[in-house]
Amino acid sequence: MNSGEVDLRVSFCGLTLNNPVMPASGCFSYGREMKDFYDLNLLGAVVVKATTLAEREGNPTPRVAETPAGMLNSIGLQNPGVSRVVREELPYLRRVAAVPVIVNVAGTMVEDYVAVVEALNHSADLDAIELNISCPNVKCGGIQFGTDPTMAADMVRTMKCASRYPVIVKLSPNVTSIVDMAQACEKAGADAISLINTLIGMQIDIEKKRPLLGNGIGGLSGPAIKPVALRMVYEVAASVSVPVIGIGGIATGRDAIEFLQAGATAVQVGTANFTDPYVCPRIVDEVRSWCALHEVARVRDLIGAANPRARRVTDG
Amino acid sequence: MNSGEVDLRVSFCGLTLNNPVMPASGCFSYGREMKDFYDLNLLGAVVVKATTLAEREGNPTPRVAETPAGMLNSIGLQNPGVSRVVREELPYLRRVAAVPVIVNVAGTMVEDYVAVVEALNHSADLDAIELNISCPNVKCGGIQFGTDPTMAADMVRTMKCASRYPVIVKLSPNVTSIVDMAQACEKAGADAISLINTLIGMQIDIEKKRPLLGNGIGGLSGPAIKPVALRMVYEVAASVSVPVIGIGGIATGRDAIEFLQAGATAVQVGTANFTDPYVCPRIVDEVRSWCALHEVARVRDLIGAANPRARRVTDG
Amino acid sequence: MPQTEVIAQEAIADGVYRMVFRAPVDLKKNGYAPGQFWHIRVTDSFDFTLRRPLSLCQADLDNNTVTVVYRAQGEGTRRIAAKRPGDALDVLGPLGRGFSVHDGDGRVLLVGGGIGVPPLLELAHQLAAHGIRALAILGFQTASQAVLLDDFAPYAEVIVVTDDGTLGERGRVTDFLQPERLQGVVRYYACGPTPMLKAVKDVLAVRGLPGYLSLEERMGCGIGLCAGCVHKIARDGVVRPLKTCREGPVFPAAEVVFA
Amino acid sequence: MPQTEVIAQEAIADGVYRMVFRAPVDLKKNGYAPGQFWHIRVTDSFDFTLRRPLSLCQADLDNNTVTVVYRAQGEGTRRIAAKRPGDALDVLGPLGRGFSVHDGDGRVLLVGGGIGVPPLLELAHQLAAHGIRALAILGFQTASQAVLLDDFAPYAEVIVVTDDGTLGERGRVTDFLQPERLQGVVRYYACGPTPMLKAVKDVLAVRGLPGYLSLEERMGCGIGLCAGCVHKIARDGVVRPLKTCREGPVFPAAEVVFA
Ligand SMILES: Cc1cc2nc3c(=O)[nH]c(=O)nc-3n(C[C@H](O)[C@H](O)[C@H](O)COP(=O)(O)OP(=O)(O)OC[C@H]3O[C@@H](n4cnc5c(N)ncnc54)[C@H](O)[C@@H]3O)c2cc1C
Ligand SMILES: Cc1cc2nc3c(=O)[nH]c(=O)nc-3n(C[C@H](O)[C@H](O)[C@H](O)COP(=O)(O)OP(=O)(O)OC[C@H]3O[C@@H](n4cnc5c(N)ncnc54)[C@H](O)[C@@H]3O)c2cc1C
Ligand SMILES: Cc1cc2nc3c(=O)[nH]c(=O)nc-3n(C[C@H](O)[C@H](O)[C@H](O)COP(=O)(O)O)c2cc1C
Ligand SMILES: Cc1cc2nc3c(=O)[nH]c(=O)nc-3n(C[C@H](O)[C@H](O)[C@H](O)COP(=O)(O)O)c2cc1C
Ligand code: FES
Ligand code: FES
Repeated sequence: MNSGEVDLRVSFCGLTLNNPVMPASGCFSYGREMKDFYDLNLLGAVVVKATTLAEREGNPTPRVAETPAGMLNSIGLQNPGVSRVVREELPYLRRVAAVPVIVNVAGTMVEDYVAVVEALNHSADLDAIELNISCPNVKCGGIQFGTDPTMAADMVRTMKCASRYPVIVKLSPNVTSIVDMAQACEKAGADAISLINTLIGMQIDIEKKRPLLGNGIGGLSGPAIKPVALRMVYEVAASVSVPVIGIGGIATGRDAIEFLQAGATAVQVGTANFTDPYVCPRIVDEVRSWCALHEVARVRDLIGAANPRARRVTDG
Repeated sequence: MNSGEVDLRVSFCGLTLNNPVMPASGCFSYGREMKDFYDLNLLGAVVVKATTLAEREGNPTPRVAETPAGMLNSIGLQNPGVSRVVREELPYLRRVAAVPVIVNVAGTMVEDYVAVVEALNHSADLDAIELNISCPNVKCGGIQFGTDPTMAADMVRTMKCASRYPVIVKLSPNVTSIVDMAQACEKAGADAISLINTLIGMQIDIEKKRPLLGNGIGGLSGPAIKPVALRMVYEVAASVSVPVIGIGGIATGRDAIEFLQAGATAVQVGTANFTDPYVCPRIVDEVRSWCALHEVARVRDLIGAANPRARRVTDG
Repeated sequence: MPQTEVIAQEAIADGVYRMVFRAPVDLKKNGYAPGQFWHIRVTDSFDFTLRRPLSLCQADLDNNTVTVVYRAQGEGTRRIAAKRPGDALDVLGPLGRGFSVHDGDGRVLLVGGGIGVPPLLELAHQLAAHGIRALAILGFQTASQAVLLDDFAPYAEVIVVTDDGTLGERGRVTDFLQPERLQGVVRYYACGPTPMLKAVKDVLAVRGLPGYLSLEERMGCGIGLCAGCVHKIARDGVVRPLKTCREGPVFPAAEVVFA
Repeated sequence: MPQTEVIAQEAIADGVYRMVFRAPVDLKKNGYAPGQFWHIRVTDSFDFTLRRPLSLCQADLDNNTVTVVYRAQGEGTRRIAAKRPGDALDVLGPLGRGFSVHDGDGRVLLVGGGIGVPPLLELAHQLAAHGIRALAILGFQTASQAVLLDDFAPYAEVIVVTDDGTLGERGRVTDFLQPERLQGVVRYYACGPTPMLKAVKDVLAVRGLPGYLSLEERMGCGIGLCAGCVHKIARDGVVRPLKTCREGPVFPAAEVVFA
């Protein structure tokens, strides 16, 4: 098969993506920088940095550390606040990229989340929200919602009422049962589930005898966590009927195909953008070539191929 | 300081170790193979493979897979059963190594664990048991004990009654709150806490469109998980008063020192033995040199040095 | 000490390399057997957690060097293939139990499939040294994958088989196990993919021919620590998963239980 | 395209290397400034997730090559130091905002500490090209760590300072900022460890001297994606954590807020 013949489109939440690859929240800023590296229309969609109601300064530095095949971050949701995002960032992104835009939403209390979503309702420059109930880097922050199925469900219900855009719920892996979390969110009306956010980790500066990150703990991401992410995607895809978006350690086309076969309808790429800013379009190319070589005419036929219990979810 | 002057001894559960480094359960078999590589007396202690009541065949192959800076295993507790372990393995190990021996105990139901411990009571060839309530590779197995604080506590209480040896409880990282687990075990009488066992993970063979491991899922170990392990050790050391043994991704002296500074009284080394069979004595040497260079006269002075809330636990 | 060094490295077929390294032990003193393997560390960091098992293909006692022939398929073997003469190499071995040569055998059969062919070369060499005649049926997918044919020639009568007929006979090795070809053969030795081993065992068991199979299981440690590499073996009346890295990789065919 | 290649690599002091590589862009067309940095990928796999930022030390427009001088301290820089001429190198850059040269300045001060010295070399060169005289106070821990002194000589009056007095003056760079030395100096440029930058800023702020500081924060992406590298900057009446990889690493000293 010629690689030009492969149909890479996937769809979820009423959105159709030209391909299943998008940058993950917090690893792409708002697109201003990446557009100097490649045409953003090569992406399936774009997920922007977590947006909170008010501007946030984030955590003290150091905020990043390298770990074996991974990294820790403790950015702590630094962002300009939703009104500047709506005014300055989203319109700009719309101008430079004609692909779906997903806004990651974060906060401390339910009311914060509602206020952010209401502000986003007034913008036409996005296509879905991704509810971040899983950031490990905010002290009394969203993390509780992300570890308790009942709280998560309440939050999702409230968000579904508040938002005029589809609601993707992004899960934390730092739980005993990811399936309980996913099912609670689905029942509460989530339009899709994305996972995983970072694992909580730490590094110690043994010369200074203290944690290396300014915040003490941070979120672990990168290839190191891929096996954990893949297992969770596999389990969740087998337990919910809404589309699942796979995230965690994806750096190559083969990685992306693993997640699709596990049951993900699309994938997000985070840390790998830091290692190689060109990684997203390269993954698209690699997926396309693999499909051509293996005579897979439509990438959506791969969804759940290795997961018999998974519903092969794609709107198309 | 001369490195010969560094006092490497640590103690817990009434045992004194010549140094804080021991191989982790399942990564050292029963010592027969390793003694061809180095003198086992160079180790602080030895932890042997999980022992169950009856002989176990384990899971179908493939049972191991490599992941970025880590590996997955789904051995599934293959072992010859406690009676052969007591008859053939432990006496042999005692003969070749004059260091404390810790037997990892596993099972499916509480009664199994009790029976194993009772069989071990009749042996003089061990010094402590490590209660494995955290193996992800046995289907209806110990894992439930490892994710529910109440069940874990019941199990620990029963074991403490049954065992004439000190009981170290080994925790699973696949939980929402590792601190809840550790505190429940401490309250129930655990003499020490060791952590972490493996994270649950998966890899997919995209050509065959199915999970690579025969068992589907497996346990993730190796340097990849070090940040997660270190964070959990840090949190647990700050929340319990019993000694903590750090495990997860340790491969160098610097890694071991990170865990000591986080609050671990000793460390276990698993996967790194596969990469380099000489790793344990090398870590001992590296810890010794680092201490000498940094004028640390007693390695136990490092315990908890980076964790102000940790009790610096060592019997000595 | 496992630290040794690469002496030579060359591509000998499409994606297939021959690497010579200094043996990490004194081969003469230590001894070794065909079918044993070397466990090779990929890099000197701990990023590649698992070593790669590669079989002994040739041993040079005069120079105390070893040859392995391997396919660079995944990330690890590709890194090994990138090593150059003079580069350090961390090798454990020789490990496991290899093929036994039985003095007094008249004629034996070697069956190799793909990258299972190289381990049979040292065996062919030792058989010849013991005055045992060997028929080697060597199968490859296609001509560009065929390796070591000239090396076998001095020690064995060789039948080459390719799936697509681009070299030698067309077919599978098992198509060439007819009784007339195996006249006088008293034993066989096989190395290759599991389906081939199973087929060879099935065909030759019917004839009552004893033999050895070299099994290929994914290995964790390679030295008996992890129980990752087991295969079901029927021995002394019980079937048990035995560690192929210690008790194998070569087993008497009659003992090997296939699912 | 970021893929380029190493031209030269040599150790120039204890653990300190000078690496020359082909610029990943046309330096003449693209432009560049002293104080900008290159973001270098450690290996071609994703095991090292983060690149390493190294400052421009010298640019050779004729050959379109770049020199960086760096200390191989951790695992990543040690791997970079192991690269040999001809090896591929994945480099992003030149990145960030560098030092501004102000035409019309008469005499300026350069303050460098340790591995903060190299980035000042290209600056010294450009200052000289603009006819601006420079006094360079270059501090090192000890003689064996001192680098590039001969390279500075054509462009600046150099005072060398070592902590232990094994070379030049004994002491810290801040011990040599007396008014009599700084006669005619209208601006300063500093690069080095954070405590040094803070001390230099404190001393020279008192004299009302404007200057630039090159900050060193741990970086994730190096290109503005992650907000990992921020430092508090007072600008337009507000203090905000700005990305040092995009808005810096060089900032007007007056804007830099130290904790
Ligand atoms: C006893 C023994 C002897 C062998 N001898 C040879 C030989 O002489 N020449 C040769 O080309 N190959 C040989 N193999 C197979 C060889 O070990 C694998 O091809 C190699 O390990 C694959 O590594 P990779 O980095 O290319 O693949 P990766 O996919 O990166 O490997 C990932 C993991 O899977 C394991 N793995 C992948 N494929 C295999 C396989 N087919 N068999 C066993 N483990 C695998 C690797 O060892 C590693 O642990 C032998 C295998 C065994 C068990
Ligand atoms: C803008 C900028 C320019 C620099 N220019 C130079 C230069 O010209 N010469 C030079 O020797 N050094 C320079 N440094 C410092 C250099 O980047 C670090 O020494 C190097 O990244 C350390 O990597 P490693 O592999 O040795 O250490 P590791 O400990 O393996 O690094 C782990 C992680 O920590 C980061 N890190 C560790 N130490 C530092 C540090 N001191 N500063 C920033 N990040 C660090 C690494 O980048 C990596 O992300 C510069 C730093 C910055 C921010
Ligand atoms: C620097 C950094 C910042 C991040 N910021 C956010 C964020 O704002 N919101 C969010 O939901 N996830 C955030 N994440 C998590 C990623 O979106 C992603 O879920 C995680 O990193 C795992 O994917 P990866 O392994 O591909 O990086 C961040 C990750 C990193 C590394
Ligand atoms: C092959 C293998 C077998 C293991 N078997 C056991 C076991 O029997 N009992 C147990 O408690 N942990 C077992 N573990 C877990 C290790 O003891 C250790 O907790 C884990 O691997 C993390 O440490 P590491 O990263 O140093 O490997 C096993 C790990 C591996 C890799
Ligand atoms: S590979 Fe570990 S026991 Fe065989
Ligand atoms: S390093 Fe990522 S924003 Fe500066």
